[in-house]
Amino acid sequence: MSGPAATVEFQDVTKRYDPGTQGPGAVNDLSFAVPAGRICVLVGPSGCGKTTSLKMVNRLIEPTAGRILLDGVDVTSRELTELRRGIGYVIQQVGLFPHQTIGQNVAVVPRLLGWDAGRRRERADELLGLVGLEPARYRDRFPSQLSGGERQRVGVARALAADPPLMLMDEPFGAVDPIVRERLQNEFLRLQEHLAKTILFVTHDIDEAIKMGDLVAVMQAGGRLAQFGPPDDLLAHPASDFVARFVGSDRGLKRLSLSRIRDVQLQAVPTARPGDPAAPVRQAVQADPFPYLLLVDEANHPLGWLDEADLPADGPLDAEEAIAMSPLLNPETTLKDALAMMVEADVQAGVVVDGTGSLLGIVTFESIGQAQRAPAA
Amino acid sequence: MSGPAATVEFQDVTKRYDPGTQGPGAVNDLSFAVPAGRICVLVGPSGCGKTTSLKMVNRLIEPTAGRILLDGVDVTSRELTELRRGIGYVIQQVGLFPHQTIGQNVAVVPRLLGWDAGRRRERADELLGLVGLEPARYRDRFPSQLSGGERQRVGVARALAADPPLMLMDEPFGAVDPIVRERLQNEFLRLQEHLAKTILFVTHDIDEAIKMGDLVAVMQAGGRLAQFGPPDDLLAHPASDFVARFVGSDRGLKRLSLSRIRDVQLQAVPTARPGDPAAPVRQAVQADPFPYLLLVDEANHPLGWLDEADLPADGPLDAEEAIAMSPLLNPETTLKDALAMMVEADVQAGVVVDGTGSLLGIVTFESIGQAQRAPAA
Amino acid sequence: MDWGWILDHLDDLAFRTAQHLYLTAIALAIGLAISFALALLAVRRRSLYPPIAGLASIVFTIPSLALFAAFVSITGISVWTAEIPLILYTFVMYVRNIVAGFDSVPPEVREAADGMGYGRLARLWRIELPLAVPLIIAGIRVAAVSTIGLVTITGILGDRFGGLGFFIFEGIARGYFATEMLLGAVPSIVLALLVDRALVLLQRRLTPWAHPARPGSAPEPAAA
Amino acid sequence: MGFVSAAVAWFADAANWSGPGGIPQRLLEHVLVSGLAMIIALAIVLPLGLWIGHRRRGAAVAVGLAGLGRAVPTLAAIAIVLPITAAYDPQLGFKLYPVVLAMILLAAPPILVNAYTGIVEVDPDLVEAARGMGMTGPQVLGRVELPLALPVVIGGIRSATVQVIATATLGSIFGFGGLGRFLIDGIANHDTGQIFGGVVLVAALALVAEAGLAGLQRVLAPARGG
Amino acid sequence: ATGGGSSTSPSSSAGSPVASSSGSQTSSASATATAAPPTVKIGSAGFYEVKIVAEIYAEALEAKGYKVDRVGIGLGTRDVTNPALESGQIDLEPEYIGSELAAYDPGKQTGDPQENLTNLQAVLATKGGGITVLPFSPAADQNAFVVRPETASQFNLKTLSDTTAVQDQLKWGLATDCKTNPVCAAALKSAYGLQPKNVTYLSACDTPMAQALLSKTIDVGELCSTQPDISKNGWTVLQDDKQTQPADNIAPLVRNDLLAKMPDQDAFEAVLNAVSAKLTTAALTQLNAAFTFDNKDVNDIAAGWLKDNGLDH
Ligand SMILES: Nc1ncnc2c1ncn2[C@@H]1O[C@H](COP(=O)(O)OP(=O)(O)OP(=O)(O)O)[C@@H](O)[C@H]1O
Ligand SMILES: Nc1ncnc2c1ncn2[C@@H]1O[C@H](COP(=O)(O)OP(=O)(O)OP(=O)(O)O)[C@@H](O)[C@H]1O
Ligand SMILES: [Mg+2]
Ligand SMILES: [Mg+2]
Repeated sequence: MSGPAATVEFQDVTKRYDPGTQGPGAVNDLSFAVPAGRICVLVGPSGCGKTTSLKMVNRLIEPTAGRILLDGVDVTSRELTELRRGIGYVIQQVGLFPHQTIGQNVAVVPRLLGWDAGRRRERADELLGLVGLEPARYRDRFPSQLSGGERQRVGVARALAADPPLMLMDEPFGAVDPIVRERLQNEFLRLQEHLAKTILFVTHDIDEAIKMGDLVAVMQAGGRLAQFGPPDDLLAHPASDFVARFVGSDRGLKRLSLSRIRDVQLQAVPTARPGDPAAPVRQAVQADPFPYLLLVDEANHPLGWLDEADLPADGPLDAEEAIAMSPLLNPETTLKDALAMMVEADVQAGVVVDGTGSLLGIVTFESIGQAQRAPAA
Repeated sequence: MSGPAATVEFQDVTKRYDPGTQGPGAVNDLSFAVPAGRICVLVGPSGCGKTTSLKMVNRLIEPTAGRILLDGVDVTSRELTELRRGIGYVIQQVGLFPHQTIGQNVAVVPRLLGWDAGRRRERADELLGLVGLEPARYRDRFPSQLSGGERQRVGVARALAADPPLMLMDEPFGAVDPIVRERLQNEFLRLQEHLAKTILFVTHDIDEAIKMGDLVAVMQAGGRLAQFGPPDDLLAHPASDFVARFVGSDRGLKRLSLSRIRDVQLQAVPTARPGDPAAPVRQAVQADPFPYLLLVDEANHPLGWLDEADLPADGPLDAEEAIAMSPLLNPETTLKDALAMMVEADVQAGVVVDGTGSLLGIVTFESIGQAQRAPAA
Repeated sequence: MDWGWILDHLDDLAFRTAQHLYLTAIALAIGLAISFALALLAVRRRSLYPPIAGLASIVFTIPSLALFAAFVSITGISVWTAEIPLILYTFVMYVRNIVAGFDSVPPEVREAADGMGYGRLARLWRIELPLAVPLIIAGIRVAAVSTIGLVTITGILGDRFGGLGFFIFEGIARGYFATEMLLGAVPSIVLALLVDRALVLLQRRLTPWAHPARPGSAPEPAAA
Repeated sequence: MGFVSAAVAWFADAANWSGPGGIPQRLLEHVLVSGLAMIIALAIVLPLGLWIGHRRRGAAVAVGLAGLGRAVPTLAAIAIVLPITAAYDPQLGFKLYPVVLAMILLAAPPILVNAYTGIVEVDPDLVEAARGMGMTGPQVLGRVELPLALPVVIGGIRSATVQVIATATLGSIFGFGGLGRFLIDGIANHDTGQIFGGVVLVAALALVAEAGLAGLQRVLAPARGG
Repeated sequence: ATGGGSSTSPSSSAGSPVASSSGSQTSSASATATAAPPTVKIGSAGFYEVKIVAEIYAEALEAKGYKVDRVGIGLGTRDVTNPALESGQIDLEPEYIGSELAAYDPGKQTGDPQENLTNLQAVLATKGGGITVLPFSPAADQNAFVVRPETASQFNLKTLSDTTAVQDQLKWGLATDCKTNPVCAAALKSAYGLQPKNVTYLSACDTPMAQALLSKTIDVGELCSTQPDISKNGWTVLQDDKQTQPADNIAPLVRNDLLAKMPDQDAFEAVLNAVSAKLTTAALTQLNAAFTFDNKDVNDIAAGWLKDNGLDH
């Protein structure tokens, strides 16, 4: 059900709520462009103008200067209600209509567009399913009968109803607790893989920005754009002290969460099986820079480490001697989690296995650090 | 101005809002003890019974079963208002009285205790200063004229007014943005160093819990205690799957934020000064397991690394050859930040200097990992 | 109490009750229509609210006795002599509540409606009006109870008016004949309470969302 | 607008300003009766409303009482009470008690309902903060709930006052003095000036009382800043 | 029941003994003329005595086959009834000729009923297209100043003149319109030198006045001579020894245009005159007593009187 997606471009957009004053406005000279199908996150401290910027797109607020282009067309040249009906809008306070059932809430824009009742209902059910709410159970309830997390989902479903090429989402997961929020984030990212909408997403949480955004616009007080780019850029090269502080002193670690083991060049490691003769093995290990040997079984499943120094002079290798296994990683593990596990287990290398548990290689602190140098995928 | 501090003990405390039902209550069989002068954080997902537990201490809610002891005395045996006046209380929504000035708000409990106006005013000014609000500027304002962060500080000042031996704080920093929250947290920790109150602190943010708590009680749905102990314990040995998930997959890294460089055994590193003859130096480096040499100036300030392999056969050492400096750490840097910087800079060791910039030693990934094995300070 | 007398006058009671309801209903309906227009005006142009509300409250300070008397000389023995003052008195109760009703619409709901492309009129009728219903009905309740009381005073205009108030006036004329005065007063009280109750039920019908069939909220479903 | 000039003439006539039936005396009578009724109503009903609000319980009682009070037609209240009180006290029982009682009945519902809702609608977090700091019930009511509910509470008193002042005129049908006299006598004498003059006096008194209470409200509820 | 059936009613109350405006007319004798006589719209002031009289005229007319609409019975004060009659909202209304004359031409009224009628007819001839005052009935209802017997004996009162000396020791109940009514304040002052200080103003001839006298709120009350409370309570009527109160006999006022439309004008007037002739002051007092003491309904009282006087067919 991947629908259309639009490009959005801010061109020198300025908003001054009090046009009399000459001081800095709520938003100042904002310029950036979002390609079709991408999530662009606006992030910054409270009052920096995120919401104002967002609302200028669907013209709930009119800019004082500058233009906003949707698929190259200035939004001010479009008919107001028609423009808005073509843009999905999720607001922080969710803003469900309390007097309408969930089904009616989701079908608001289709109704405005004149769809017939049957089609509206079908669409509402489809969307409820999409956001993980069983239609039969939820369709006829009122918003007051839902939990905070459920309401957020309905808000997203409602914005998606007319399959708009652009979605505006203002802190859509702001009102729920961290555990529910994490789940909603993951669900939404999974959804977006199919939908491939263009999304402008506002948050004040830098972690959420990094997690959700293909592009991140960091704004600072006075609605100034402090930096614009992919999350990895922000973390790797904060453009200013403000951005550096905003992304946090642990930005190196945050960056690691953007890459996965599969993005790293795995190192080979000398392996052997229990019962293999020790002598040739020792030679191989000594030739290798890594001072350990990995014991594997017939299926190439790792069993444990043997220290180069502890290898018996001769005779078969014994699985009993192996050092307890360090944590197993897989290609989908984020580098941050990998690092955490390695630190936790106090090992110098993480063993990477595939879905069947077969050895793929190892990662070391060095290889994780090096991955940071190359731009993340 | 360190006042008295009390011990708090929950003994098999259960609260059932609907006493008719036999199902699990809002809080179930909660038992733990907090020594005097410590911060104990109650943390858990929404609705798990944190607020309920807190309110049973000052008897805004009466337990269905079990006892809560304050300095060994059952709270139910104390006169209600007298009990409450002796317990500082900060609620999530701050709850300043909008019809009273900041000064009056802070002096509420002293007034209830019958202090005269002069003493109340003096105390209010003292407390405002304590929480970083200039009394002359803030005393006569009304709460609506303060920013969210300022209001939170007033809330804390108000709870401290009668120098209570116990403070209850229900998400005291919940309503402000992350940047302000971080500042408030730090200020509060600094304050607590002097005050040494006993504090029960509720949050749903595990990071805040780890940062603020001497002890952390992780609660799960149904008001059950999932784990109780120092933050490091929780991170190192989550008692259950629930706790492990709740503290997060990166708990290894979180744990690192609990320790600082000063807690780690620093490694010595071979050093030399520019102009030193190369030959004896090379010998020293080769004897050392670490394959680099650190160039320092006369004041022992690090200048840069020289690779063992690149050392000139002979002649004086040249500062020009040194590899760009890896980040400088100091004894107060948390291990998490140190790790982040090392990963970021792609180095194998961090250089630790003291306040004057003189070399103290180095930390490596291994030494950071090892620090985790020993209980954090 | 003279029960026999009451039994003899049940038909009159029925007639006067119907008349009472009729006089009340006209005043309430016309008052509501006019007040609604005034309230909308006030909601759209905030600057008009103080004068509208102020005028309505000044009208409210005019004693009913005088207002009925004043309209006798203008509208004679027509039903409007009774209705116009009754209608004027409803304004103050209606306008305030209708405006409060529109004000009670949460700003985020209004914003969501705008953001989804509702036109002004559509937003008014489909979103704001339904949400204002509880307070509008609260206004109707106050106006209804108050009008039912005032209708009794229209008895001063003669036997053609008064509804149940007729009995009160006639009872007074008979030398404070308690039975008849109570035959006017008690049904009038009951009528007011019943109408009030009926409006509460009407509100429940019109605003099912405010009374969740299942209180509380359902547990979160497992992630899909 | 004949009635305006008639009223002006009526006000201009010095004879209307003196003696037992003069404007000052009628005004005083009206103020006294309205004031008396308001004071008694306040004394009975205000504490009840505040208490019910404070306990956050008994809303049904408050609403029910208020509904009943509103539903009783003032005219009937006066007429039913009059023969009873007049039998006990020929003077006050005839001219004063019935009006005062009916006005109490009229004033009670708005005072009760507003006192109750005003208190109930105080942010429960603030109430809890107050309790958590060790305020006793009366302290919570007096120092937190009442000051915050004051605009609503006084709003009820204002509305009651206006209604009482306007409706006390009905008492003149039954021989009570007050400003209603001008209406009743004016109607009997076909004296438009007197009727309209009476209306102006009643309305002015109501508006002055309302303005006074609004002022009181401002004094009692000081600025909360911006 | 009441005389309330009218166009304000949402529905005519089934089974009500009173026909609502149009309708359930029971014509007995069929005085069939060339054209059907027009419906007679009857009205009256709100005072019960005159309501009963109006109802008597109405039922008498119905008994003779006329169509009657009680549109204006119990209208209220002359403020309403006079314009209503002049504008044709009602056609027929019983009135007290002295007071009615005073309402149009204050000060003209006298103690002589014939003189009052002549003067009233002169005034009304030009009002509202012409109004005829039919012959007055012997029934008169004068203002009467009444005291309780113990007051009478205490101050030895028999006439109004007796009160002059003790006027300040008495509590007076006077009509609300007394101050401007020439036969009240002015007459009392000029004829008797009465300028009472302690006055309660109430509607004259009405229950509150009687109640006030009964409960001793007042000592002297301005009642009506036909008010049954007087005899019932054994009160003393002070003699109007200086003849200040006008002769207030009852007479029907009829619009000329109605009379003109009557196929047989004389027959119509005869019906009314027959009633007027039989009405006496004593009869009025009895009718009033039936209303205030026996709590009978206006139409029942009227029907009873017509029957007793043989005018019901
Ligand atoms: N309607 C308005 N009139 C005047 N000033 C406004 C208005 N709306 C917002 N502002 C001001 O404009 C600035 C930007 O506001 P905006 O709501 O866009 O911030 P934000 O980044 O969304 O903040 P938050 O994270 O708190 O939602 C703020 O200083 C705010 O006070
Ligand atoms: N007054 C009450 N009556 C009935 N149930 C209540 C009441 N207060 C709380 N509960 C229920 O008790 C449980 C625990 O509530 P509590 O407020 O203690 O949770 P919490 O951990 O503080 O949550 P949060 O993080 O959302 O503040 C919840 O299920 C809640 O719905
Ligand atoms: Mg915002
Ligand atoms: Mg809580």
